[in-house]
Amino acid sequence: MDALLSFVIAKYNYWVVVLLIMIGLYAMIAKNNLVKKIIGMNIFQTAIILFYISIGAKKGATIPITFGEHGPPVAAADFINPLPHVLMLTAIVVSVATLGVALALALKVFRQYGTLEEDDIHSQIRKE
Amino acid sequence: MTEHFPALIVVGPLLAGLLIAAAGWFNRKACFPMAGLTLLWVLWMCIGLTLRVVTSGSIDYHLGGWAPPWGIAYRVDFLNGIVLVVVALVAFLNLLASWNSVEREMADKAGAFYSLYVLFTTGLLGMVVTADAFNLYVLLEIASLTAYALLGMGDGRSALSGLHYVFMGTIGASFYLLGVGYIYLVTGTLNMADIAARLPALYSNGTVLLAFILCMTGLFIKMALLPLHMWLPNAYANAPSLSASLIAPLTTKVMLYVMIRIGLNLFSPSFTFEISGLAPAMVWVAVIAIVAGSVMALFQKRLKRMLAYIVVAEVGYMVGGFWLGNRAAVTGAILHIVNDAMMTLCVFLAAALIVHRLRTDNFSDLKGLFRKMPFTMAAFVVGGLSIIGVPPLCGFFSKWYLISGGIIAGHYGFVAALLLSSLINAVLFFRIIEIGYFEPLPGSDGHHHEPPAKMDEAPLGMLVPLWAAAGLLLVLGVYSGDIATRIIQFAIPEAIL
Amino acid sequence: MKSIALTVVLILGCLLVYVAQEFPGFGDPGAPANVHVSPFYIENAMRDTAVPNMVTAILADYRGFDTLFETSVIFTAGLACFFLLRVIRRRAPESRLYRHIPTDLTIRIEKGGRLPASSAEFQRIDSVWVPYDLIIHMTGRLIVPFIQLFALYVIAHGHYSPGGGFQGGVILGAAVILFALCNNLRMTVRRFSERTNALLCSLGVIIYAGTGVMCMLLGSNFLDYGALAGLLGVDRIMARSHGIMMVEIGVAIAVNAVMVWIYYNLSSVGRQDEGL
Amino acid sequence: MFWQIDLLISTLVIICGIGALTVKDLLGAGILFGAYSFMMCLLWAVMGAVDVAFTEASVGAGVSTVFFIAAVFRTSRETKD
Repeated sequence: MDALLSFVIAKYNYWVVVLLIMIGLYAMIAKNNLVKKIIGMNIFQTAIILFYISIGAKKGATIPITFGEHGPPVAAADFINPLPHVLMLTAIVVSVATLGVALALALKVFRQYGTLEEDDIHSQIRKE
Repeated sequence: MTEHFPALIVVGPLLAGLLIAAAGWFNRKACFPMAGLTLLWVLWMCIGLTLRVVTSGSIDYHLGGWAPPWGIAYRVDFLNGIVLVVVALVAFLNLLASWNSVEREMADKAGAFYSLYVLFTTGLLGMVVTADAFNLYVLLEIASLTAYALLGMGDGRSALSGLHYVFMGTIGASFYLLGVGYIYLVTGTLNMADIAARLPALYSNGTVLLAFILCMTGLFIKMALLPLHMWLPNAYANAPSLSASLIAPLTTKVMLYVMIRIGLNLFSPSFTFEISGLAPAMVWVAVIAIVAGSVMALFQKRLKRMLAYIVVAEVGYMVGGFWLGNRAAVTGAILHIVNDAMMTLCVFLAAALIVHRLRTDNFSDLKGLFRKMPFTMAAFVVGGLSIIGVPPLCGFFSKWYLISGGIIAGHYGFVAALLLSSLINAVLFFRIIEIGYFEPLPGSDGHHHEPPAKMDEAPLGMLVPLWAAAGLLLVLGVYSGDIATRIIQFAIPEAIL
Repeated sequence: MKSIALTVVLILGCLLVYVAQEFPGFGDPGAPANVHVSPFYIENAMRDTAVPNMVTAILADYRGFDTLFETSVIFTAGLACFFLLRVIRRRAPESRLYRHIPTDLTIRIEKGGRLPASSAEFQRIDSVWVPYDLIIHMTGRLIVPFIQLFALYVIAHGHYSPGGGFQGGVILGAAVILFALCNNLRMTVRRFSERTNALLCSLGVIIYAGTGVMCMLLGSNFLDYGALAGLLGVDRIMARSHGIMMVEIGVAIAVNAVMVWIYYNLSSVGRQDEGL
Repeated sequence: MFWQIDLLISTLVIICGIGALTVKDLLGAGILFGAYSFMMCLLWAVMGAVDVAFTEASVGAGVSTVFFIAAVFRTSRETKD
């Protein structure tokens, strides 16, 4: 039993990532309302960002900011890996940009069809 | 200045896109010439780069002056040299044709349209040239965001199909990002050459296989391989016709180039074709994509939807050709990227001109089009024949390489699918030619005869690029022999025999 | 449809969980990611660029090209919202609401009729949102300058503390959006018009790319700030630090203008007369 | 002390995520989505990614929620699923 427990505890952050990916992907595919799909899309993207950050995490290391010129010599093991943080600044900005464009398109769909429910829109399209 | 070309190809159009967006607020007339000059300059740089690659081998460029594993590096070699030229050429030709329809449909947002147009080209050119896995994701996002905006701008259903394209595109890009994250987890680096050096020791690791599957799935969603193609027909059919004729030829082809780059250079050919064990399954998926794409194109009532399904079938050609794994098939796949981009441009541009003049593209309204728009229909026939694969035009030669690759690999299902799809293409195009040839039937009451429709052709500004594209199909057909021998032959690593 | 989605997601989840067993443990220093490339950054960031915050050093210098395209992604999003939503040809608004200030009466004027904007007694109010509220209005006016001051601090201290161009730019944009929330959108558009907004977007990214092109003109590769040493009259390391600063300012201008521009178009669905 | 906070905030993140997707009123979904972003920002701050946490706080919890509320305000609040 403790083998399983230690197994789960050793990588718990990755289970959170997998759970959030499943939630986000399910919402994007199965939700009927377009705004809910956009929320699912954003959850899916932040889950991948969490995955990258948990790659860079180091036990017993401090935040990736040194102490300036006169500080103690810099050792690689003392600081958290800064590279995933840089990559994820880009991913957050990309997720906001995609959110903005998706909401703009959702407003255009609402202006065109008067509703954001997927099934109502398809019934209107079939009537045309 | 020439040694800065790899960076200038991407930074030049980026700066131009920004200046065009700003110029849009002062005088709208200046936007089109600025965009035209930028793309012409980019085309000239791409040709210069490809010639330099052919003469003196591949070129490396370190961004920010840092060596590859630490900084971002750009690399132009045989594989992406030819794709660069095609992307720049298609973007330039399509831009020439876009002036009239932009002036009519979205005159007051012309600055934004041309800026998005040039930024889309920047994203694609950057994706083709980059040698850094994460930089490719960022450029993929620029190309996707501009594509969402350009495709979502039409009237009617385009907003909804644009939104579906946003969801599928984000899932695809995020899968690719997750795949790169897995690679980074086990190798610790992002530069493609560095990854390729460190991966062989880890092939037994399950994470590497899952990274490969995730990257490939993300790219299959972005290139609309059959089971994941739902978004493409609606997105391209309902879009403004000039946006569709820009995005249809380019997005799927650059995604295929990225698949080949990852399959050959990131993961070695031995991993892609033997260790991963996906190759046979992928060829059968491609066979289904070819057959189903072509058959679905038969049932379409609108011209642009039919062409969109033909694009889905063409993606099946190239995926099948690549995953067969022998030299002839991979050469065919790469040559087909070049040829299919030009063919799709020619056919979509002709459809754009038809929609520009008739404002509709239902088959029933295309009657008597040969008399009304002879030049457009002539170019459409040339594009159609090339897609079917008639010898002097370029479509035949790449299909020939694919079929010979299929025969060498002994995969007769793939060869049969290619032949069946060519047959169905023939049926599709001759049906339209037949509709276009006969005069509109006299009205239901049967006795009033309107005079044979006088010729009201699309404006000259749209016809010249269309005829240039049709002419290029012939030029590519004639030179496809030495394109394959002098350029593509060096692009494929020796491991593939 | 829901059951297909559920099965697909569960299959993917089991696949991810199954493969996660072979991951290096969460947070152990020996993982390949912490051993191969990042030690170079940790040890050399301070020595190469004199910037204590390693993330900013990598963001703007080692991988500065990524950030250039990240900024142009944000610019593209702003341009896309404008392109998709903006309605430039003025259709006559259906009806307008006016409030007569002395008697607190509200009158509705149908089809296109309008009162002079400068009339002292009548004040146009949004037909959509909450009426005039003193508390929100006053606190908004008090807070906005301090938010902007904090945003400038965040941009300037990107080298030493967490922060930098993106965070500062978003906070600047948030200050303008707060002002738009407290008052109505028309007042905000009058103060911070859409044209200057769009031009600031382009200007921000042009500053970034222009710095890179300047390094190219001075002989070294694109975005190699060391080449600016001659121009700025400092040694190569401080030139890199100043180069990062110039780039962060460009990013802040671009991100601030984009956030406000997207808010203008989203909250009023392109007509920019009655927002949230 | 380190991983208990992590586990607690992770469960809060998942609860806010599922809540944002299941609540019927879209305005509530927008607010819960803002809470989800803020919890994610806390999680990253605990894990040492301070720059990313700052960006997520200002971009994710701040501006994204404003865009959401503006979009929901311009469309309809009630949903069927």
